[in-house]
Amino acid sequence: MTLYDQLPALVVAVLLFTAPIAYMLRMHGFPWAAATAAVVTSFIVACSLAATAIGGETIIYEMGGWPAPYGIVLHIDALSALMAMLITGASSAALIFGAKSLADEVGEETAPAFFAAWLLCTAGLVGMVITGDAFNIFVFMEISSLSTYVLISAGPDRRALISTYRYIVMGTVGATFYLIGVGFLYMVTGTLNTADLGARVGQVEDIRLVLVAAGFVSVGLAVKAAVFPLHSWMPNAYTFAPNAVTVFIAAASTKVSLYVLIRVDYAIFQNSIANHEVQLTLFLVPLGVMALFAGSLLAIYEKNLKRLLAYSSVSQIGYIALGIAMTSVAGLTGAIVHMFNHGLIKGGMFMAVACLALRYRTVNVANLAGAGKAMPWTMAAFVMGGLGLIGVPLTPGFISKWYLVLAALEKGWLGALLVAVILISSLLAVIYVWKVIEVAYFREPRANAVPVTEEAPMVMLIPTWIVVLTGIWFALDTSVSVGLASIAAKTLLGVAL
Amino acid sequence: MAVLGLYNYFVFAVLLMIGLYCLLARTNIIKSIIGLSMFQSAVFLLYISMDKVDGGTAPIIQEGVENQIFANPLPQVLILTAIVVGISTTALALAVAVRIREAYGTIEEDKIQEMDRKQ
Amino acid sequence: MIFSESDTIYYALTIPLLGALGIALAGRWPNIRETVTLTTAVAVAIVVWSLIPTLQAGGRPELHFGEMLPGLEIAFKVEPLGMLFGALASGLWIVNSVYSIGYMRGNNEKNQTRFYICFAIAISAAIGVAFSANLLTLFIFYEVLTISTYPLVAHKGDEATVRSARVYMGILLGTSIGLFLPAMIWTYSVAGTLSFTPGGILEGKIAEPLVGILLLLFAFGIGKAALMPIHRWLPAAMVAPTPVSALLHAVAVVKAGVFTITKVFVYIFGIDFLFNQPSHRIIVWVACFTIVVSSFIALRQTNLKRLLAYSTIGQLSYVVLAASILKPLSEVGASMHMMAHAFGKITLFFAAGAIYVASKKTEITDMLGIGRRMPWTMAAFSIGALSMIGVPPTGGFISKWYILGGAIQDDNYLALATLVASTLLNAAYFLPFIFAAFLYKEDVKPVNEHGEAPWPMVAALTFTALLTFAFFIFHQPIADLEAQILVK
Amino acid sequence: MMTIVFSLFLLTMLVIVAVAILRTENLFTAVMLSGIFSLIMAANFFVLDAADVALTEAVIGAGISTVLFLGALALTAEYDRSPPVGTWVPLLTSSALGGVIIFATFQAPRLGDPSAIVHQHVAPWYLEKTPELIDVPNVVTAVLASFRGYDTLGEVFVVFTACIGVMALLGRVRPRRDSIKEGEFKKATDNLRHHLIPRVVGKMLVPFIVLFGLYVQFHGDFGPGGGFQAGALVAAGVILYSLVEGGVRGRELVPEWFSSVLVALGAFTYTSVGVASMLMGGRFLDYSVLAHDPVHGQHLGILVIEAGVGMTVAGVMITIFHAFSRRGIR
Amino acid sequence: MHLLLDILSAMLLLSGAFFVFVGGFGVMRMPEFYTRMHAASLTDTGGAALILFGLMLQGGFTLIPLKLAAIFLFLFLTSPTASYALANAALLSGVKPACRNETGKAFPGEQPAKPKPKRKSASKAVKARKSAPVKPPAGKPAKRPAKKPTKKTARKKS
Repeated sequence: MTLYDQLPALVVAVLLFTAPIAYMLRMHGFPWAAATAAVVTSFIVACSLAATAIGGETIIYEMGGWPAPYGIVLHIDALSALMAMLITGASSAALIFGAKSLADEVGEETAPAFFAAWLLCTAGLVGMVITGDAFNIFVFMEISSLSTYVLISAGPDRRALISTYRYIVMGTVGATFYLIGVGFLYMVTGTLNTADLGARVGQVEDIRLVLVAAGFVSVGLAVKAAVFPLHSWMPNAYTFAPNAVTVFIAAASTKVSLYVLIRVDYAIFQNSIANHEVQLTLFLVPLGVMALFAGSLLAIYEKNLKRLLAYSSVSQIGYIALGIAMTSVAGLTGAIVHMFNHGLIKGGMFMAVACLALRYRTVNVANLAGAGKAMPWTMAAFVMGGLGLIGVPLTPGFISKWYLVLAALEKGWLGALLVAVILISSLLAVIYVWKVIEVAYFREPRANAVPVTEEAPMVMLIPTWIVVLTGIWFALDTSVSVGLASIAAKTLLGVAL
Repeated sequence: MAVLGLYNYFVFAVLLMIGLYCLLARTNIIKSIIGLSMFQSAVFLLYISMDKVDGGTAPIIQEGVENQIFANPLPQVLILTAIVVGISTTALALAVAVRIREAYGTIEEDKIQEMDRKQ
Repeated sequence: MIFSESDTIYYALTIPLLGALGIALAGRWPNIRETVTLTTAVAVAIVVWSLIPTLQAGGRPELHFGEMLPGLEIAFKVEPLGMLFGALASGLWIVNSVYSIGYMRGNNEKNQTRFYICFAIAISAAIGVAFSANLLTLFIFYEVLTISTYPLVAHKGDEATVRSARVYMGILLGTSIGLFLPAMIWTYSVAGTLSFTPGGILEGKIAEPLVGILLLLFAFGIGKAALMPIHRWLPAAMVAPTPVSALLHAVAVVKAGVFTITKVFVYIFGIDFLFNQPSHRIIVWVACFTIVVSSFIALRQTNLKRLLAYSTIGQLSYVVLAASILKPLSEVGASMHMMAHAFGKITLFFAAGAIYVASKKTEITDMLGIGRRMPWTMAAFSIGALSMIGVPPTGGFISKWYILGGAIQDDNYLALATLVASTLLNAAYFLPFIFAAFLYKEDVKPVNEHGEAPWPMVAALTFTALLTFAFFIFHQPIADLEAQILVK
Repeated sequence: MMTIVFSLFLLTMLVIVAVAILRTENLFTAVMLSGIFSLIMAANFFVLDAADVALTEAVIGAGISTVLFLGALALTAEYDRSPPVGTWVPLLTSSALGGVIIFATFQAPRLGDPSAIVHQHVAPWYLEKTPELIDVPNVVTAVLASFRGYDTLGEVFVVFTACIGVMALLGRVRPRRDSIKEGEFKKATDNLRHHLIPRVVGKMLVPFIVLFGLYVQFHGDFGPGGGFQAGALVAAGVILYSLVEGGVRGRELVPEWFSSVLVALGAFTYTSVGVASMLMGGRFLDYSVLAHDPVHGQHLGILVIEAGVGMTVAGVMITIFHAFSRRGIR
Repeated sequence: MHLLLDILSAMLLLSGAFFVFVGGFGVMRMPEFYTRMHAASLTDTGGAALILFGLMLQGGFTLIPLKLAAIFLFLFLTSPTASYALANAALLSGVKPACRNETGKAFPGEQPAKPKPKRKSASKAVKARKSAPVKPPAGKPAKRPAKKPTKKTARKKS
């Protein structure tokens, strides 16, 4: 068993191994260093996994040496490799970026607990992405949610606590719904391995249980992924969490639930329930469309910059839901690639917001006037991100919009409507991005506002611009992101590579 | 007579209903947390009522005993994990409730919402 | 020249960006900044113009930049239409920079560095649009052009400019993402490729009624061509300083719009395929409607720059009309009119700018007798106006001649009628102002006793006026170059 | 037939208690009822032949969670709650949910019928292979520790996160409280005079509870038991001691730093067993490579990770209890 | 021999069950707190002990009777403590036993059992508690450290 074969287990093991260490050794600055080291190693491992997965082959790693349906098996294909890369990348970027801004938001006393929770959140998300066992997804979902609650409650403002509480209630209800769904699936098939479930669920004759299981799983995951009507926990959670935490959870955490939705819908329910596409479309398209419009409209009238970006995340998740609902290769590729690209765009934008918050001590759009002159580099990064949201070429947003519209066009007249919806909502994105740009560049700072003169510190600016430049790189050379996404879409839909 | 066999699942459904109702209808945070833990423990009932086999006993294989029917061990393992998940979530929720009480002075969600709106 | 064709395209694109960088670095020393702008402008012009001989010999230089999406790459290929637009943009950039140095200094505007940087980026984007080999690369540079011109339009930064810049941005971004992008993706999903091929890629791949819809999507999607319902951004952009309006109207932005429409007609639909599709008539109707209505609105305008804006909308629809007649003569006429209108309109804008700098007047009604004070400017202005109307010694005549020839070939009487009517309307809104400027006595005292505008502005003015004459005389080589489009 | 009678009785009791919890307005009663709820649930599990789960539910559900609730209640000191908010929407949603489930379960296999799919596919393999591969009488512990060891690893880290969360939230105690002055100490302990009998009986019981916990820990392979239950039992013992003797004395018995180290050490042991099996050439958490003979390796592996789990759970429960109780001294 | 054991354990089990039944019935019938608690403690001690002994006889000479004996010992210790603790808390928190003098007669007639307070709805209860000044009951330390959350101390009587 060379090291190379052990990689799938290593990507999670490294994080889980360092978490207790980061908690125990409490010297000054050690928890942060241990956390960053572990997350960066995990990122490197994830990239090498992606390298193998881009060849189109799926890695099966039997945990504890037990064969598939009996033991737990890690199942890494192109989709999981791409998501693992996104999660660990976003986590390391946020950690490196957050060194300074976390230092003053999270006191010295709670630092060990905080960074151990950070490691566990990353481990939970990556664990969910690579595992091939339905119940194991639930366990790692719990790890990531519990640690996310801890991370959010570390926010300085007292409203962070009440938003954490609401997130705990909705998150646990969502996870329990997922558990009920898995329970019903287990009841009709007798196994928990996703591949095995997919094979056996086809021969089930009493279809009622499978339908209800599909309903529960989808609703549960929709709550965790903040799909529109069930998103009420997300804006407050993003707004009152510490800035570096918002960068990480905005880029990665909601996408993982959408990943699980894709995995469950396409690997298990697709080949069992007869016209599952129709159900999926009926379930996701209305939700997606509502998310698109409601998210953008709420963002337009929002005063707080972080909540504005959170609402824009709600509408971007609507795009992904639409992509999933189209059940075609192009649609699924668009959804997967948008998960990756949106992670990049939002990560960069929230980093810029964190730089602004560090200097201006507030994230209210009104008193960020004149930020364009005071902090040119930060605002430039924010504008690049904003253009990405709109879907202007040379930004990652363009690529995902390209695939979504391409997929919609294949659907005939309903598709034409979808195209109109997608484009109108990206025009709404123009409005709320331009609202911020006008305030920042063309309005003089208010007299009583605290005069901000110097740029954000170099240690925060460089990671921000690294993320923005990677975004532009993935806009120009899409061989990695679109390559992995199309292989994933083809394997999920059973189309030849 | 057949319906009696499904009684477990009906109780599971009723407990879910009560748990969810308690969660949604009550504004007190501690009461909602109790509702949440009830909601979770209902699911345990669903899994464990799957593992019963007529005439079976707990899956402990003694040497001497031959052709003994055993209950299904898998749901039990899953529920062992789920119970501990339940208690961890409750513990965390209670800790947050205590902090909310100290920060806001009350644990009624509607009063907290008013305070937030005024702020 | 010393380096191969594909390198030339590469340098043509990167020199303006290097120039922009140079300007950014030299921000604090105005003189050095100005010299950097001029040298870059000249360098780009030389590089771009060096491609003309290869084009005339029939060569098509190419540059492949790399695969952005599977099956689609960022690639450049210079063909006659692109060559014309590229040469026009780089050439007029020199004149415009000379003019804007005078204007900026004369008007002592603030944050000029930002102005020159965005200007350089806009030119690089224009050249990118000119040389792109497929619709995707063109779309990328089209968007970069929109975004880089936004700071120029919102230059003053006060409430009014920001609001009209918002209109400018809203319409351009809205139409490009709302209509142009779906049209492009629809073409890609139907044709499988987006590269410009002579004879078009949609031959037989799209059914009858859909062609019309796709055509409309393209026509209104390319907001920069300012067809009637989507023209509001042009008058709104009048708040910008005059060199920017000159850039917008004569050098880059509108030219890019009309250029893209012509390229889409010729290289995506293909002239013959589109000709025998009955639904292509819609575009002719839209173009004629725009020409007539914009000329009527121009009649009532009192602000000089708004008048020129509406006349530009009309002239642009000339090019669209010429392209949509789908006859060889009218295609050549379309490209010729792009050139003629560029020279004419830039002169008019320079004159308007000079009058503003010298006398701070913007309304025509109080510009009576200004000819006496500013003879050179008003002379150039009248030459430009004549070129707009299409009087023989100026370039305008040549292009209208070709368009009329095309219309007669296709005996498209609607086009003929609009051309004649609009020529009369042009005369109606230009000539009275010219007579008033020269013959009437001055009734509104200017704020200060002023003579001519600063010398760099007057030099640029007269140079472009002479260009309209030169175009009239040496139009033949350009006509031959453009004729290459039609040979299959 | 007998099980159906028992479960009918117990389940109806369960529903009655649940409704009582819902309707009572005094939080203290609600907490007590939720303790009874867990106890009945544990009895129900036992009737359904899930001995391990019954033990866990009893200890954690009835024991630890009630104590945590009371601790939180003492801190929030809220005895009553405000009148219920509009009851139509919640009623509608929950009854819809219940209706869907009842609609679906009509096709579910009857309670205890051996022909259900659940008993055909994966379960017989476990029952058949455990004596041969792992040779441990209690199949549940075998599946928990070895066949699905990765799940339990996740589980340990869920508990670890809960501990971290509570420490992050309640860890920061305002300094002036911690330095217990002499007077304060006396006041904190003297009030036990009124409760002499429970104090004496409690102190007498603590050693037996801890002993029983250790028995469950090491007896986990043979009878119902294992890491989780053992950890919880030991923690219950320590909590009883600090309840009876007062928080200060309790923290002297098991100091703060010790329980945190215990937590981290347990999780660390578990992961290092997994990494060790990787270093020894097997897969992650593959115990058969740990010793010369695979079955011995499995025994060793299960023993160590059960110890790890026990340590973590005990440490977590004690830390959380101390966090709550230390927070109380105003 | 075997039959004798069976009869004996059956008798024990029956009597144990009878005790439990009487206890349960007593809890229903008794009018106020202390008497009701007395009936409940009856089931704890008597009933449980008898049933356990009955089962022990069934067990024969294996390990089971030993385990049952351990359970009995545990119950024998804890249930009286529980009843004591319950009574102590009730007394401390001011629940007055209904009958003051020794003669049985006084019980029903002379001082009727305090009418069970009509269940005021929660909001009035909350208002009542807020308005009534919270005075520490005499003889008890004013501020009881809240950390000992056993059954008796947590109940605060307004």
